[in-house]
Amino acid sequence: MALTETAPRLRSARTEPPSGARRRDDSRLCRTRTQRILLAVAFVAIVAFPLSVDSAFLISLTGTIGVFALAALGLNILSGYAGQISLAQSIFVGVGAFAGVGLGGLAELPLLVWLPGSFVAGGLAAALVAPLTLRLKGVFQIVLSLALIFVGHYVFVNLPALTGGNGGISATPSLSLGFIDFGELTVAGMRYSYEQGLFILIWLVLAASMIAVVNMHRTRFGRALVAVREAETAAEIAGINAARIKVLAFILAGAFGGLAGGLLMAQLRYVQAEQFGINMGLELLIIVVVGGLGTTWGPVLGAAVISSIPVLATQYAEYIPFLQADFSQDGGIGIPVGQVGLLIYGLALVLVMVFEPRGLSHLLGAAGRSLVRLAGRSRTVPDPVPAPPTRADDRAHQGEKA
Amino acid sequence: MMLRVEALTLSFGGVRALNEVGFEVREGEFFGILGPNGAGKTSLFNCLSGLVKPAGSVTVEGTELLGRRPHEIAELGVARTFQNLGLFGSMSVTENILVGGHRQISGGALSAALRWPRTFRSERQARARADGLVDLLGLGAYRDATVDTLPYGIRKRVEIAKAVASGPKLLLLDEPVAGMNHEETDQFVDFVLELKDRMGLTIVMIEHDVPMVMRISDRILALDFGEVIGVGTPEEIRHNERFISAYLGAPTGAGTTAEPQLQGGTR
Amino acid sequence: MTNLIQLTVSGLSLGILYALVAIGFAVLLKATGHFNMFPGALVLLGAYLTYQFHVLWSLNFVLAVALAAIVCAALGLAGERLLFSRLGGKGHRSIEHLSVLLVSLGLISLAQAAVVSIWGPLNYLIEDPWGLSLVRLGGVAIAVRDIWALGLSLALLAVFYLVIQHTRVGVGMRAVASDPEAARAQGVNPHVISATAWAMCSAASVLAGMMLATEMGGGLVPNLDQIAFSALPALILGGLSSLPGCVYGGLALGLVQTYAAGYAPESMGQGFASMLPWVVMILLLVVKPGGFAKTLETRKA
Amino acid sequence: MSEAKAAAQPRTDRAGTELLAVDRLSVSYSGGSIVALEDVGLTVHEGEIVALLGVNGAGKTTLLRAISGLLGMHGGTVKGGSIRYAGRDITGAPSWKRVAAGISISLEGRRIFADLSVADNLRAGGYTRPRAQTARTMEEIYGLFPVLGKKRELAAGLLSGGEQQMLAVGRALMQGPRLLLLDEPSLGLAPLIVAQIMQMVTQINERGCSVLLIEQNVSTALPVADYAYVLESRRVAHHGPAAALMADDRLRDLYLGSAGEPVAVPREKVLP
Amino acid sequence: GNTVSPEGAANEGPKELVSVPGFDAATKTITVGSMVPVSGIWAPAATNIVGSEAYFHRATQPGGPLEGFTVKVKNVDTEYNPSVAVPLYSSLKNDVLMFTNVLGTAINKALLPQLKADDMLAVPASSDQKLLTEPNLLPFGPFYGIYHTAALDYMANDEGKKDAVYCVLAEDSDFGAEVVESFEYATEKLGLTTGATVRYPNTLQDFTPQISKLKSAGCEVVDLGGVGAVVQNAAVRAVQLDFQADWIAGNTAYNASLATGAAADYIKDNVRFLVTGTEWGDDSAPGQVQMEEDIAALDPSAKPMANSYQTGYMAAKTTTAVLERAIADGDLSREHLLEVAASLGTVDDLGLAGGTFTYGASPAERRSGSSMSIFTVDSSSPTGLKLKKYGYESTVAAEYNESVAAK
Ligand SMILES: Nc1ncnc2c1ncn2[C@@H]1O[C@H](COP(=O)(O)OP(=O)(O)OP(=O)(O)O)[C@@H](O)[C@H]1O
Ligand SMILES: Nc1ncnc2c1ncn2[C@@H]1O[C@H](COP(=O)(O)OP(=O)(O)OP(=O)(O)O)[C@@H](O)[C@H]1O
Ligand SMILES: [Mg+2]
Ligand SMILES: [Mg+2]
Repeated sequence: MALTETAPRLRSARTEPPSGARRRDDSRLCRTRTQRILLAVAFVAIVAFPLSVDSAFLISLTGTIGVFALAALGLNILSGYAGQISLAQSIFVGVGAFAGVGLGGLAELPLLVWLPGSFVAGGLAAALVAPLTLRLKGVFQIVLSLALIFVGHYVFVNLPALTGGNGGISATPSLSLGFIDFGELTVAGMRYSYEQGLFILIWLVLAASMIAVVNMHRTRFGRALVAVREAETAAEIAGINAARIKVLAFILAGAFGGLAGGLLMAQLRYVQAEQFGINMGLELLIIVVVGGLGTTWGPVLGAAVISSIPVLATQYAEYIPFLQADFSQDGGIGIPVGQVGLLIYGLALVLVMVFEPRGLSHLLGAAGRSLVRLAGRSRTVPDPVPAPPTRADDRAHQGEKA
Repeated sequence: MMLRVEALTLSFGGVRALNEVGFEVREGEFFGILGPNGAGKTSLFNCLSGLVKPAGSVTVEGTELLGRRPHEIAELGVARTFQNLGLFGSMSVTENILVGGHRQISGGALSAALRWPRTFRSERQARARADGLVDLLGLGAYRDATVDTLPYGIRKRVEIAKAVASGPKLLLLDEPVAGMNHEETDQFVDFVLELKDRMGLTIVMIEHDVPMVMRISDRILALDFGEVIGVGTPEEIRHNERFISAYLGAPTGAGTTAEPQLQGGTR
Repeated sequence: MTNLIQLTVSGLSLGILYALVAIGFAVLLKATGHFNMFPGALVLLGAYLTYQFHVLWSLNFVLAVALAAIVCAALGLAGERLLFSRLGGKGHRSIEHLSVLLVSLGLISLAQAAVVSIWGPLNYLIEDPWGLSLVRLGGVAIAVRDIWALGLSLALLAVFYLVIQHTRVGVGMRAVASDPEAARAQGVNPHVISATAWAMCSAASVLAGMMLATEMGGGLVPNLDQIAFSALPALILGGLSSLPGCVYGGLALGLVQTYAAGYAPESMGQGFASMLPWVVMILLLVVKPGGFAKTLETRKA
Repeated sequence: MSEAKAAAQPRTDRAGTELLAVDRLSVSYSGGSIVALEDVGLTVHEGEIVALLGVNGAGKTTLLRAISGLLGMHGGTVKGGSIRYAGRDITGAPSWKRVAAGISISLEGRRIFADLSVADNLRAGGYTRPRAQTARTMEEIYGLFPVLGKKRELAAGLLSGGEQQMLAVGRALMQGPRLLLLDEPSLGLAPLIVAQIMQMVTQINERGCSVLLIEQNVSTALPVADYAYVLESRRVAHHGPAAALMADDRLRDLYLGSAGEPVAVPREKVLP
Repeated sequence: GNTVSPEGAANEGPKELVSVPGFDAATKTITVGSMVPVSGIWAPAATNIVGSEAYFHRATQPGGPLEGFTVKVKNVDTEYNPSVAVPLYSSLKNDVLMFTNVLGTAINKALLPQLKADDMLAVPASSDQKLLTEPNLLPFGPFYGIYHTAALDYMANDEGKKDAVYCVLAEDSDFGAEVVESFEYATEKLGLTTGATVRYPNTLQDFTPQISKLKSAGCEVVDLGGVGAVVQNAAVRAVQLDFQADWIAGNTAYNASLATGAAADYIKDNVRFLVTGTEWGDDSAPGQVQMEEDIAALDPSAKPMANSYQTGYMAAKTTTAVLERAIADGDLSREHLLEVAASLGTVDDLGLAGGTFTYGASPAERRSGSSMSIFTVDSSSPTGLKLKKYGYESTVAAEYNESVAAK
């Protein structure tokens, strides 16, 4: 009786691959040629999209989506990969935004200074608070993150020179890199508006960040993060410095949050402490979860859905039944349009968590794969995303598990 | 001397889990640990791997371990398995083994983000090593399977592969064959002996399967109530009165079969 | 001196409401092992339902509150059966926690939306029986509503304490929280446990919501659920799942906040008083990461 | 031994009335994609100790989950067949009703309540009984496993692996069961304690409790059992009186690992 | 005509208007945007939509300044959240001619950079003094400081409290800061004795500490700079602590439940509300009667409301004044709307918004009137507010108006 036969019907679908064509290399960015082509197409699309759509609304919305995706990308490192729940990502977005105000707005420094400045500021702020969260778990961590929001808000409103206090502050940062200015971009004779140029900047930054995060996730650092999440003691025994890894995850999350804050500031050209409160913190966490915890595309998909719903609902209220576009005190039965965002957040969360806790990313991946299968390709398609946390089929041996 | 433990004492609020424990393990040795439940065997391993803070001294090839954090001890080439498994449930078998090989891979977050060639070369090498281990342990069919979905016996093998992947010089195994049947136990013995030879490992193993321990150990440490009640060759331990009464509950005849005497003990 | 006593009274009456809300969390944490924010929604809905029953349908006040508590318990139980109980077993334990947290936050969103859709965004008064009646002791004036708040809360707590310590339900709750399957294997009926837990949680939350919606409490506003967040330091100060701990935590929180508002100098900056409890909590967590609860050591291997 | 290879239907020439009767039971996991049991039949008579044997993954734990009503917690469902207990059909009954009716379970992998004290673990074990009765049983268990008595206020998660296993068995006894289901109670226990537990099994059996004992370690289970079933890839492959199974050379070869004949491990010469 | 412009432009209809975004020349339909917080704690203020629609209805009726045109108002819900408002603005900006009724200081500030970039004109429903001279904004009515300086003047001179101790209780916000600034100005000008300046976080419900401070400072008149349910919450604690003082509060602090609660007696006796215009059903202000008619014509069941309808009504009237001029000029381009806004002259407030607003020839010359009305709560009045004095003209307020505008 060979060892491999001890679990007879368990994995009937999986057969031992022929020894030549085995094992995929997860550390590669693109595993197939198709993926490489798609990546190239994505970059072209980022540059071509703003010009091909004439709607200021769409540009503004997709810009916002990009910014939120970037902040969520950071949070995903912390919550998705490292398993640390934080509602306070908004604070680091705020830090980045106000750093951007200071560097890009007040000091009028160039893009190459203020945007990295936002990144660094977010990371520094995170480094400052990271040691606090190290020893905490579960509920304590959640509540601590809430505390950070309140303390952060206090700090923001009491630094009026930089933040404008409660009233907020306007800033018009430069989007120029010297040789190109995203604020007044001209490509092949076509002139881009400020918003269109900013869109390109946002999405290029997002794409670069995603690639960096994918690279990290698929190698030693990323594995260590997940290992610490799954079983901290076991990870330490394997030689992983859990404290260091967690602090690093926190700093990265903060830094990407800060980067997003800088871009948000450039987009709105006005920021206010109130914006970076619990609502944004929650929205970001919801984005990460609805998109798919610990997945590459989750933050983007989540942001695309979650950040656009309230705006779209208002925009198209008149076409949606049961919605009250106008408010007057007894305007008949209907849900005030502004409540739709809340309603949909609630519903989206509830639905995703109950039916597909692995998020949209997984749903889309599954749909995509079955499409490809339908198209008649017999070759197995590799998972487009790193394996998300799957169901624990057997929690039997958990007792005192490390 | 690979491992030297001296006057190791560990208490939990007045209760001494380990009391003045001392022993030595020579390089290349297969060292067994036997003792009743609650004798302090797992606690001893916890001391060796830095999970608790005992008094005394533990040195590996002359380097003091006490006071070091678990990951630092791992860096020194000490690897262990857990009695109740320490696997990363949502990761695949290969990834688990790669985590095990953490200390042999270079590169941090930044170099990975920037796709530093050296980092990725090291990654590829680690993957090749992991593949070798997968094959060695007959885990080929489960290479990319999520660990949580595997039967208990397979998981135990992954646990061992993970520990070995770090390329240790000292390997600590905590009840590696519990829950395996006789046949699997035999396979395990074969495998672990071969691994020891090939990698030049020193192995310390806790196990309640007395015949198996007697069969493969060069020397055995017997613990009871946190105290050493005997160290010696299997033959010596087999005839150690304190061990016999503490562990088997009755004086044994020459045979010492796996079958324990059915009359109740007095412990 | 009078001022100090007055502030103390005011801090205690605020604190006991924090304690009630924290207890709602703690009971669920004890019984399910998950941190569930839904009590925040029950605070909100409890107050509005009381308004509906008492003011709009002219029911007796006590009856209205009791009815609100029953409806809220039913809502909580429905949430548990339809949603929360289905979130288990879907992955790593920490993901389960996150699921419950987020779904409950999602439900708070839904509750908020529902309240504004049903009752509108204006401020109302629930026409509580206490109004502005006061008891004056020397220079100190104590609102009758505050006395009732304190008394009712303590009575409720005593009942909870008895239930948890002296009936099997207490052990059952902790067993279910620790390992749901093993608890079933002991014959624990999880439905009985969750029904008890939600009934207790709802009683505490609705009482808190009602007290907040009285005129002395600030009136009926659609963001009453915010108290759920404000009460969290109480939960942490008190050590998560111990009921007396919640009371100490709640009272401490109320006092810290009120004293800070009363005595902190202007130079401490805007919003100092409302931020201070969080700082106190952070400091505590740094010193004692498990809160003031008797901490159970955990074994690593 | 021909009767051992007979059809999966158990014989009826055993002493005592039927307490538990599993009939043509089929179970699957993950919405039917994994079949774990097919047409399994098994009976436990009043006053019997029945051993259930089988290699890793044979389906022993699954059968126990089906009997105790815990399949649902693992995404498993009964696809066919029935389970009768004390004359009543309990196939679809919730677990708490089964426990209340006298079925007590010690789960695979201990599953003690790690953050409850040892005493509270035992109290939870006696959940369905009045307090007065459980107090006595608790003292008996402390007598049986003195180490638990000494650590009654300690959090159960701090016990050693073996001590936890004792607690798990003790907790199952708190119920005062009529039918005791034990899933690998000897896992991680020193030989002495294994012997003690086996002795305890016979003792409570003598007091009238029937036992269904799952064991990997055949040599410990068969000596105390009256009757035994062997599961092999989802089905009952053999069954018969325990003594007869022990005497069967071929079975002994397969499950007792009598000889140390090494089995080839597939391996390539690749070294880490 | 309702609008008096310097040129006295006659109502002769458009000359050769061409279609631009937000204007369809074929159907003569004008689309304007409106951004209000329909949800959240600011939602009660969003009822000003009703007032706005009522005025546009009148303006497009025969004889109205926009006769022959149709005005469509696109209302969107900002949730009082800049991150929501900015994309919504972008979604509207290519479909609307201008914005009427952008509610909330924060939203106006958030939109300002965008408005500038797009040459868009907006009428803010916010009385923040910082918005006064922005070329892309066209405010109406007095700013918050005027309300509070007028109130202090009234208390000192009309109610004879010259020797009382004056204190201010203001929320921790820009709004609160404006109130404190005006309080300091007015008390100095009037030579009043001041006690304490007390702040509170705007989510506060238990005012015991604040009231204690006011009480121990011996305050006799308290200037309350807050919004929402603050009066209720402060009053119950004042009663509890037996703090007898006179309070003055602005329009932002009024809500309908004040007249009915247990603290209603205290509020009725002690609190004066400063609001522009007059009480519901009163004809002191010509605009009030007209507005009530207009609202009833649109929605007979509309509930009487204090303050918010007239805000919407005036926003629409101000918008109409711009449109009327631009139509007369035959140019509805954004640039031209901005030009018109910069030199609008005056707009008559019909007695609803503190007097005629003078826009002058450039944004720097903008001055609102400073005519205030003083109210007390009274449950017998339909809106809960009863008029105590209509059209109080404060010299200090007028001076303050000048001094702020001069800055
Ligand atoms: N929750 C589950 N989901 C899917 N498959 C499962 C689940 N639990 C068990 N299985 C599968 O069902 C089969 C029978 O498993 P079971 O646990 O009953 O075996 P067992 O005989 O108890 O093995 P062991 O001796 O290892 O405990 C195995 O192939 C196992 O992988
Ligand atoms: N953190 C702790 N607090 C209190 N007691 C502890 C703690 N950790 C271990 N112990 C006790 O120390 C003793 C030794 O435990 P240990 O786990 O080392 O035993 P073991 O020899 O491995 O036993 P087994 O064979 O049952 O696994 C046990 O009695 C256990 O209860
Ligand atoms: Mg052990
Ligand atoms: Mg099993």
